[in-house]
Formats: sequence, C-alpha cells, structure tokens
Amino acid sequence: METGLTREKIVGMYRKMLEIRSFEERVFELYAQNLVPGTIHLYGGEEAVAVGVCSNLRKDDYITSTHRGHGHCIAKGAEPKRVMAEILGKQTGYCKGKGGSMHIADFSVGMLGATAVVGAGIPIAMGAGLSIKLRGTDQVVACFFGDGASNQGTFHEAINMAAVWKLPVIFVCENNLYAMGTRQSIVVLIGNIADRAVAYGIPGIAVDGNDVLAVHEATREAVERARKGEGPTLIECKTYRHKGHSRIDPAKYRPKEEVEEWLRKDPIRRFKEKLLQKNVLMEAEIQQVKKEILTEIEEAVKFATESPYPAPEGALEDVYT
Amino acid sequence: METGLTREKIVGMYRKMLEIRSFEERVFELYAQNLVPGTIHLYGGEEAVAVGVCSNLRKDDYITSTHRGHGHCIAKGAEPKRVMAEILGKQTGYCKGKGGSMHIADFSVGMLGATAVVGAGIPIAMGAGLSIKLRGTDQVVACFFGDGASNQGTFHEAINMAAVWKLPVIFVCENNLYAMGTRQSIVVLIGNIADRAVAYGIPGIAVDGNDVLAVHEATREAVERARKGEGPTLIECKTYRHKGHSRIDPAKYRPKEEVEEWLRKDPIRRFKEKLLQKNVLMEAEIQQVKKEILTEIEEAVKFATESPYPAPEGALEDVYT
Amino acid sequence: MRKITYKEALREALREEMRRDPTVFLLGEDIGKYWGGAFKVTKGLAEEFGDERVRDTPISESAIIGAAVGAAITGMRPVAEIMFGDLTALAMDQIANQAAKIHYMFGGQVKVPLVIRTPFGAGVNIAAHHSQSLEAWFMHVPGLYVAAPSTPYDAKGLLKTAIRGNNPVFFCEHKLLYPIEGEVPEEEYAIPFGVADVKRDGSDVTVVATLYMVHKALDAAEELEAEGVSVEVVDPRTLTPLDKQAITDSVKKTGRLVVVSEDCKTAGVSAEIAAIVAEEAIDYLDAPIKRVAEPDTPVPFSPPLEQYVIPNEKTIIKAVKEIV
Amino acid sequence: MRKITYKEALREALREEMRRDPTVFLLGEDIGKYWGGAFKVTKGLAEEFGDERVRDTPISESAIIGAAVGAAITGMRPVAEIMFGDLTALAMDQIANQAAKIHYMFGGQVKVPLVIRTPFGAGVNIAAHHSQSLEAWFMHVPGLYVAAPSTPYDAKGLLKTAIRGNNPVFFCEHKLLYPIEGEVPEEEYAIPFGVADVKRDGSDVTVVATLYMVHKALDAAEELEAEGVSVEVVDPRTLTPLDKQAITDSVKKTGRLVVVSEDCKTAGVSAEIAAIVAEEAIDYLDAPIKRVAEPDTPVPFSPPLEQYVIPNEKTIIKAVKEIV
Ligand SMILES: Cc1ncc(C[n+]2csc(CCOP(=O)(O)OP(=O)(O)O)c2C)c(N)n1
Ligand SMILES: Cc1ncc(C[n+]2csc(CCOP(=O)(O)OP(=O)(O)O)c2C)c(N)n1
Ligand SMILES: [Mg+2]
Ligand SMILES: [Mg+2]
Repeated sequence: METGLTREKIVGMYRKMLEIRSFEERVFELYAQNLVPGTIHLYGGEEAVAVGVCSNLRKDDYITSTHRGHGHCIAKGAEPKRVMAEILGKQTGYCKGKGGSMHIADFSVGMLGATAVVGAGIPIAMGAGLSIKLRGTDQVVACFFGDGASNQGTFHEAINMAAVWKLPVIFVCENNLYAMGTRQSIVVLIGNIADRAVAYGIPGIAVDGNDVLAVHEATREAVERARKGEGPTLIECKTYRHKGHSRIDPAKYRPKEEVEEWLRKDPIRRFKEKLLQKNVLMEAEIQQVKKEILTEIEEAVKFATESPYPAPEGALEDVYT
Repeated sequence: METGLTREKIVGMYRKMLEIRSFEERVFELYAQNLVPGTIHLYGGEEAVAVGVCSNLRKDDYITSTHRGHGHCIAKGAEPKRVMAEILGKQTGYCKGKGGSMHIADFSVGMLGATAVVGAGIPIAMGAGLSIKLRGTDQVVACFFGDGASNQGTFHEAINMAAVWKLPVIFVCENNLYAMGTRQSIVVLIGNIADRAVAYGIPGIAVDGNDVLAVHEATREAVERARKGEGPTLIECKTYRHKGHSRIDPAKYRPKEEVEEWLRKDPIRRFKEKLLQKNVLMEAEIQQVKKEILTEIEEAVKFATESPYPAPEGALEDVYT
Repeated sequence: MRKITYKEALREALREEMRRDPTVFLLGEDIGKYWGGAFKVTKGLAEEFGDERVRDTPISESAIIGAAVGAAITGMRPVAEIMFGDLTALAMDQIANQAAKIHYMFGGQVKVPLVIRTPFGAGVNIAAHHSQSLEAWFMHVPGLYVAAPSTPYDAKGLLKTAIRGNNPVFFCEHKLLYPIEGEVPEEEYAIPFGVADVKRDGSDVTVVATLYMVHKALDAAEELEAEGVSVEVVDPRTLTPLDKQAITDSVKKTGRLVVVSEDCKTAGVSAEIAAIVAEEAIDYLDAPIKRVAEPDTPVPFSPPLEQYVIPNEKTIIKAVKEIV
Repeated sequence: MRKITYKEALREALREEMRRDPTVFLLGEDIGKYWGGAFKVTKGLAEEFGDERVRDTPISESAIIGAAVGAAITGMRPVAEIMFGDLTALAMDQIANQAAKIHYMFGGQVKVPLVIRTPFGAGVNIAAHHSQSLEAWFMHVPGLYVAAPSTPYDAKGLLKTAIRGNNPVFFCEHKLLYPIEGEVPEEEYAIPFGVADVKRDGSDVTVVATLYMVHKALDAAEELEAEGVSVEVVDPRTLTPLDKQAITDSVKKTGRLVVVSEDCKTAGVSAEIAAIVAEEAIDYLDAPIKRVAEPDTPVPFSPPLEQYVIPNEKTIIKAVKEIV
C-alpha cells in the first residue's frame, strides 16, 4: 500500500479500530445486563473517523468530543478501563463517576472532554486553538461533532473565529446521515457539510469516513497546515452508525437497504480486507490482535465492574477548585 | 432608463430616500439639542438599501429591522411623525415610548419590529416566513441585518431553516463595512457575505448597496422567487454609513480617503444625477420634492416634540396582554 | 374517572387544541413521525396533522424559538418543544429578550401567543447537561408565564390554557412525571393560570412543592401523618403568575413553611416563595422557613451521587421535623 | 489617598494582571485599539499589550465564551467582555452549562480560570435589550462565582482576585458606576471573595444593597439619619460566595431587613437574600423583610417610564419607614 505509513502504524490503526469496536460491543452487553446507568450512544461503525483523525495527533495535541465519544477517547489514548469505569459510574472512572458516558475527559492525553450539548464543543475546541496560538506551541486541536451539530449557531461562530484567527483546529464533522431520527436531507439542503467551509474562507473536504486511510490522509494535510500556522480545515467524514441513536432506539426510520449497504461498508472489515489483500497483515496476526484486544477489554470490564461506586457525599465536591 | 419601473415608482423611490435622509438629519439635530434620550444609530448613507428592498414589498409583506432601523420603518411605510415621537420617548410614538430608537415597530404596515440584539431578528423573520407558509398566503418577509450580525449563530441557524423549508424570506445583509469600530476584514475572511448562501443551498447575491435600482432589481427577483414558493435569497448590499456607529462615535477608525470615497458614492446624489441625466426628473421637480419633504419632516418634529411624555405608571402596563 | 399518564394528558391537550384551532402548530427536534419526541409526547400527532404542523427541525434551539416568535406575531400559535430543559440555555436570548419583551417593547401593539414546552429534572442518570431544573431563570423574566404541572390533570388543563392564551408561556414538564398516571376527565376543561391547588389538607405545616416534588411531598406527608404531623401540600401549578394568596393563606393557617423544589437552592424557586412569605406573612410564622432543594452542584452522573443531591421524602421529612 | 474612577480601577486591575501573568488575555467585541470597549474599560490596553492579547472578536457572544473556556482549560487565563449584560443570554449555554460545569463534570481534573466581565443596569435610556440586571441567573448556576463591586476600590480588588483564581467568575459591573470616583491605593491589594463590606454602620435597620444600589442606599441612609433612623448598609460584594454571616450578623443587631437590588423583583437577588434570613435569622426579625427592586417589567425606554421602574432613595426610604 502506498500510504507513506509504516506497517507498524497501519497495524496500530487497525488495532485501535478493533479495540473501539470490541469496547462498544461490551458496553452494549453491559447495558443489557443493566450495569450501565443512563443512556449510551455507541460509536460502532464510525471507528475509521476517530482513528483516522487521531492517528495524526501527538499526545500533547487536543481533541474535543461529543455524546458519542467513547471512540474518540480510546483513539486519543485514554485507557479503556477508566473509560469503562466512568461509563459505569464508578469512582475509578476518569471523572470519578460525575460525568458518565456523555461527559468523559482525560486531560492527561489531551482529551479535553465530551459535552452532551450538541455543538457546544466546537467553540471550546476553537478556544483551545486560540490558547495554542497565544502560547506559541505547534500543537493542534481536532474537534469532533456530528452532522446534526453543524446546524447549531456555535458551528458558524466558532469556525468563523478559527478562520480569521488562523487557529490550528481541524473541524471533523462525523456525518452519519442522521441526528437521532432526523435524516440529514430533512434539515440541510446541500449534499456536503464540507461545502460550508466556503462561508469561512477555509478548505473543506468530504471524505469517505469508512476508509481509515482516506480519513488519515485528509487529516494529515489539515494537521500539517495547522501546525504551520495556516489555519483550520473542515473535514466531513461520511459514515454511519451501526446501531440506533441511543440504547433505546430501534432506528426504524432507516431503510433496511440503507443499513445493509452501510454494514457492507463496515470500516473495520474493509480495512482488514485491504490489509490482507495487500499482504500488510496475515490472518494469523489478525487473530492474534483480536485475542489481545479481547483480553484487554475483558480486563477493562473487570476493572470497571469491580470498582466501587463513589461515596454519595462526593457529590458535593469539585464544584469549585 | 430601462428599469421596467414607472416614472412614478422611480420618483417615489427617490422621494423615500430623501425622506429618510432628511429625517435622520433632523434626528441628529434634535440629538444635539438634547431632545433624544439614549443613543441613536443613523441610517444616512444606506438609504438605497431600505428603499431598494421595500419598494418591492406590498403593505401586507413584512420586514424585520435592527438598531439602525429608522430608514427601514419609513421605507416600509411607517409615519415619520410617529417614528420621531417614539425616538423622543413620547406617548404618541409607535410603542408609546416604551421602545425608543432601537425598538420601533409598526405592525399596521408589516414592520414587525427592530431588535437591539444584533442578529436576533433573523430567526424572527424566518418565523414570520414560516407563518406565511402555514397560512398559505403569498406574502414575503424582508429581513435586514448588518455585516456584523452575519457572524452570529442566529444567522446560520435561521437561514438554514428558511432554506430547507423554502420560506419566503429575503435576507438582506446591509454591509456597511463596519460593526462599531470593527472592520469586516478583521472578523471575516471572505470578501462577500453573500457567498455564505452556498452553505444553505440558496442563491446569494452581492449588489452595490448605494445603487437603489440595483438593490431594487436584486430584491425583485428574490421576491418573485419567494412568492412562488421557491425559497429564500441572501442579498448583500455593499454600503456605508456616513456618520459614526452611534451618536458618540467620531469614527476615527475609518481612513479619511475611504470616507471621502463613499461620500462621493452617496446613494441619493448618485440617483439624482442619474435621474437628471436620463431626464426622468427635472431640477425643479427635485426642489419641489425636497420642499415637500422638509415640510413633512418639520411637521413630524413638531408633532413629536409637542407630544406628551407617557405617564410614569404606564411603565407597569403591557407586560402581559 | 379514567386514568391516563401525564404524557398522554399533554398529548391530548395538543391534539384537541390542534383540532380546534388551525393556527396551532408544533415544532421541535424529532417531534415528528420518525421519533415522536424524545419523551414521545408528540407521538402520533404528525400522523394526524401532517409534517407541516408537526414540524421536525434542525438542531438549532435558538432558531426554533425565533421561528415560534416570528410565527406568533404574525397570526399563528406555535408550541415549540425544546428536547431538554438544559438546552433552553441556547435559546435564552430568543426566550427572555425577544419572546418575553416584544409585547412590552412595542407598546402592546402585538401579542406573542406561543408556548415553549420542555422537560426538567434529574433522576435518570443523564448527568449535568440533561438533568437541571431551571424554572427560576424564567420566573425572573417578566413577560413570560411559567407553568409547572405536577399531575396529568393539571398538565392537560394548563397546557390548554397556555395554548389559548395570548402571552408567551414557558411550560415546564418533568422527565419522571411523564409515566405517572392520574384521573383526567373525558370532557373539555382548562385550568386558569395563577390558581394554586392544595394537593393535601393539613394543619401543622405548609409544604409548598412543585412539579415532581409534589409527589415526594405527598409521600412525606403520608409518612408524617403516621407520626402525628399534619402536612398541607400546596402546589402552585403556575410559577408566574404565582398564587401568593393560596400560599400565605396556608401559612397563616399552619404557621410553618417548608418549600420544596428540585432546582438548585440558591436563587431558585424556593427562594422566591420563601421571600414572599417573609415579606407578606412573617407575623404568622412560628418557626424559620425551610427550603428543601438540590444543593448547589451540577447534577452528577453516577446513581449514588445523583440520588444524594435530589430532594426526597426523607429530606422533606427531616426539614419538616426541624420546625414542628 | 488618590481617587480614580471605577472604570479606571478595572483597567488598572486588568493592566497589572496582564503585566504580572503572560497567560492573562482579553477578548471581546470592540475592546481593542479601535474602540477600547463600549464603556472604554479596556482603552489603551491593546496599545500596551498588542492585538493578540487584547483581542477584538466578531459579534459572536457564544463563541467568545466558548473561546474563553477552551483557552482556560488549556493553560490560559482569559478575561472575556460581553458588551452588555443582556447579551449574556446569547452565551448562556457556554456560561452555565460549559464554563460552570466542566470542573465538576470532569471530576475535578481541570480548572476553568476565566472571567466574564459585563455591565448591567438601567438609567441611560437604552431600553429593554441593554438595561437589565441579571445577576440572579448566574447566582443560580453552581460552579460560577459572581462578583458585583459597587466602588472603585472593590472593583479593582475583586477583579484581581477573579483573574488570579481558578474558578470561572461572572463579574458584574454597572453602567452608572463606571464614572464614579473613589479612593484606591497605589499599592497592590486584592479582596477575597465571600467577604461583605459594611458600607455604613447603623443600628435600626439593615439595608443589604448591591452594585449601583449601594449608592442609592447610602443616600437614603443619609436622609434617614436626619430623621433619626440609623441605617446599616451591607454590600455583599460577591453574590457567590455570599457572606451570609455578615448579613445575618447585621440583622441580628438591627432586627430589620430591607434588601435593595436593581434586578426585577421576582426570583431576583433580593429573593435569595430574604430567603436566607427567613431561614437562618428569622427569630431576630422584628418586622417583615422588605424587598426593593425593579417591578416585574422589561426596562422601558422613555425617561419618565424608566425612572419609574428603577429603585431609588425614595423607594428605599419608603420601604425602611414601613418597617421601623
Ligand atoms: C443542543 C442539543 N440539542 C439536542 C440534544 C439532544 N440530542 C442528543 S444527540 C442528538 C443528535 C445529534 O446528532 P449528530 O450531531 O448528527 O450526532 P450523532 O448522534 O449522529 O453522532 C440530539 C438531538 C442535545 N443533546 N443538545
Ligand atoms: C448581540 C449583540 N452584540 C453586541 C451588541 C452591541 N452592538 C450594537 S450595534 C453593534 C454593531 C453591529 O454591526 P452590524 O451588524 O454590522 O450593524 P451596523 O451597526 O453596522 O448597521 C454592536 C456590536 C448588540 N447590541 N447585540
Ligand atoms: Mg449524526
Ligand atoms: Mg455594519
């Protein structure tokens, strides 16, 4: 494969995608066992986006995330076990159980947090970009948000500011065609959210969000521009969530054929087939990777389920520093 | 002149522009005499926009307005004397003195009101368009806002909604190059705000906002589309305010040459010269129109200054119907 | 009498008003045929009234309210749904500066007959961005009415009044109330704003409670009865206008006041009610006023943490016992 | 001691903190070299610190606060200006749901050291969209501190504390305070949050007043003195944290309380303060609590209307006389 990437890097990307998938599958099971409080928004099917983007980032780079954020956390390097513990509301979770699935953060790896207010992370990512510029480092920020979020005023205000100030932010629209039950075509006239970049005078690119290498390459260029001080990029990744919007959603609003078509385009399977075909990976190695991941995720589950809940009075702490 | 407009219509447009100019000049004088409470944002220099747009509207069409709204009111057919009375805080003003310069409305002529929150009128105009669609009439809405307002989230949200719902709204960006002391180039990278229409899949047109016939023509097409149910248009009118942002502003942030250039492009003078040149109007007629307007505005001033202030306890009325 | 849920009661009110008046329409995110509202309040209405009158919107809270305002001042009666009460923060300008002030600013020229429905409240582990109770923000906005029904009966009757009225109404619902059942007559009725309902008579202490807390207060009253304490539970039903008379009348009778409200304590609903009594009926009080509310923290996610901050029977009983 | 204006005091605090700490920067609409802030608070700072650290923004209130949040959680200390307090409504989600909650939601992992400065208040005839006092909204948001200085001395000292602290601070100013002069030492000082200042000693009645109303209360106290009524004026200076102790101590001494606050009465600042006293010091009260506030109306434009709604010496004196 002519990607300019090392074999190690490519295998690492495959591994991360698989790790996210396995993590989400276990979250789903735990949910069914009534071990996950509240709601969950699974990332399954969209792994190529988080991994394609984050594989370009350094540890000291930042990301911001959304209600559908488990994949972003893991892709940026957060430990699955502490993500899992947070989802289960445990004291050992990244946020000591205060945040939960929709509000995970791991500042130690530059994961600046998920917000459950759709679109609210966009200006925050822009602000992190401003901070980088003022501090004079060459860090970058990747800001994840959905197609639905691109209709929020914050999208407009924040991308415009990032553009005029030439901030090192990569705005990543994860276009999975739906915002809850609302198909994109009901709420937006244009085909590509990426075209909205025109309004801000910055590059906008639509890529196949189920092709991790395509996402990687688009992001690589955007990161390069950002590090050089040439400003932000809007990247739209066309993808699809395999499950419903959230735990309770049977997603009946999606035509069966559409779902089947996208399942065929599963980013992990596609990537695997490519890797096998191009002899980058052998089936045996793949099995090995799978095994390792299953073990790791099992450990995460064990860690999370066995961790204690926070003490109730802890609720009163952390309001102020 | 090949405008497709009757002489009467053209003279009427000239007259309206002059009326607005004279009105604003008198407001300025009254301000200097300490008769205008609060602040004022004069429209002088931008008359071609309000008149070019409103000359396409029927009485039952709507407009929404801004902090710089006197011109919009008069162009839509509000009585100068009641506008003046409102600006002076009198009981006979359109809003009984409760609104003042920044919050004038005259629902009897479809003037749905000015808002002093920059950008807040955009979704309201869109809502009026939605109302028209639901009621099934062929009315239209013209929504005025500034270049500064085009960076508000409301711009994005509301135009997108108007686009997907094909609402009969003409979004009129009065680009006078500045938002207070902030030059457009400091806060927006692209040259034409009109290009933002791309983000919503609707037509966007930039016109010379100091050419009333150009504004008229662009609006005519947009109104036609709107009445036919073909949806909104974004029209950017490039113009300039002759005075500072508000009463206290000496506008030192504007280069002298720029101001002089734009004064040379005065929309009223240009229109007059054209009319004289094309023999649509004679100098004598112009003098006649001027005289009539001065009389009318003088009457408005007299009406407003002689009107009583509202009774203080009136402050407690009109909170609820 | 037949029993229906709070959710069904709301839906009935919407349906009946939409049938009665063609200018009534609904807009909001996912309220239409594909989802029926995040809490299914509008389920089935798109099927009956069509997509135009039950209008799915983009995720644009500010424009949703702006759209309602523009429609309301030009002859329609929009009912906007904001999916979670926390998200009203995104539309605060349109709610507080536009919808609420237009009638006044424009000197009474125009009416703004719109309703904003939204669910508040914690208890389902969806954390800080989906669990707040923010009624007090809206009580502090003159020009808005604020309704806060606690039962299916009140929900239906108040929503009808809200839709028929000519003022903007901020209509507070509560996530945990949606499945609650209660008696609702088949025949037409509407409940006037500004009339509290004494949900339980008592003589030793007045508990003023709102929304879901009415039920907690009633549970507490039941337990306290067993211990010989007679609790009167007053439900204001609308926070603006607020039935001060009913509250002070009850306090004059019992001499003791506990205010229970799920929102954060500081500058919350309970502060206003306590202040009114301290101004207007202090001489009748035989004990300090007590406020039972959420402590001043965001709502945490994890069940033990969340349960710790939400007021409940126990915290209500404790407060009552401190003053009787 | 030298006298400077409230505006100059704020500017000094900004300048000194920017000199001391390179991570402090300012952002807002028209705060830079072309305008210097709508009220000129930041005038001259862009000249000293450059456009990067005194940053003019587009008209995008929500993104202004978002930018501050993002910068604060990654090592900077932003001070954002919102040109008028009314416009905070546009940024309410970023303020209340993001800035205020991030420290908590993320389990204390990160600090959010930012300041939001904004002027409230009526009195200059700019009507309903530029005259509100909305402090109570922010008091109702746990995770935020709320400062409300009434004098140049307090303004400088509190702003320094705000900038140096590690929590988000909502810093309320008042249009009519900007030109007011007062003593401010040349030497360095900072005022801790949560410590009220007794602006005048008295023994007959406690008047708790905030922001511009402190001055009205002092004027009223002066007049009442002449009539033999001794008024103690307590200025909380910060509304969160609120110095309850100072308030209740004063009430315990005088036995009477009038709360004066310019915001609309219902669910306003005065409600919270009244409620605290009704909860914690009711036994010391010899009379009903009085609230002096704006009536529940938007702020009207015309001078006679506007003057009618703003609390003043007369309305304060009247309230005091009703209870002494
Ligand atoms: C501001 C806001 N509005 C509505 C919601 C409720 N909500 C949660 S997720 C969601 C859909 C988001 O769609 P999208 O941005 O496309 O992300 P996706 O779920 O598809 O990943 C909605 C409407 C919310 N959390 N925040
Ligand atoms: C939301 C909001 N932000 C800031 C202000 C203060 N302000 C009033 S007018 C104005 C400039 C508006 O610029 P533009 O939209 O270009 O209109 P113009 O004044 O040039 O006609 C500003 C910043 C306001 N009133 N509302
Ligand atoms: Mg989506
Ligand atoms: Mg402008």
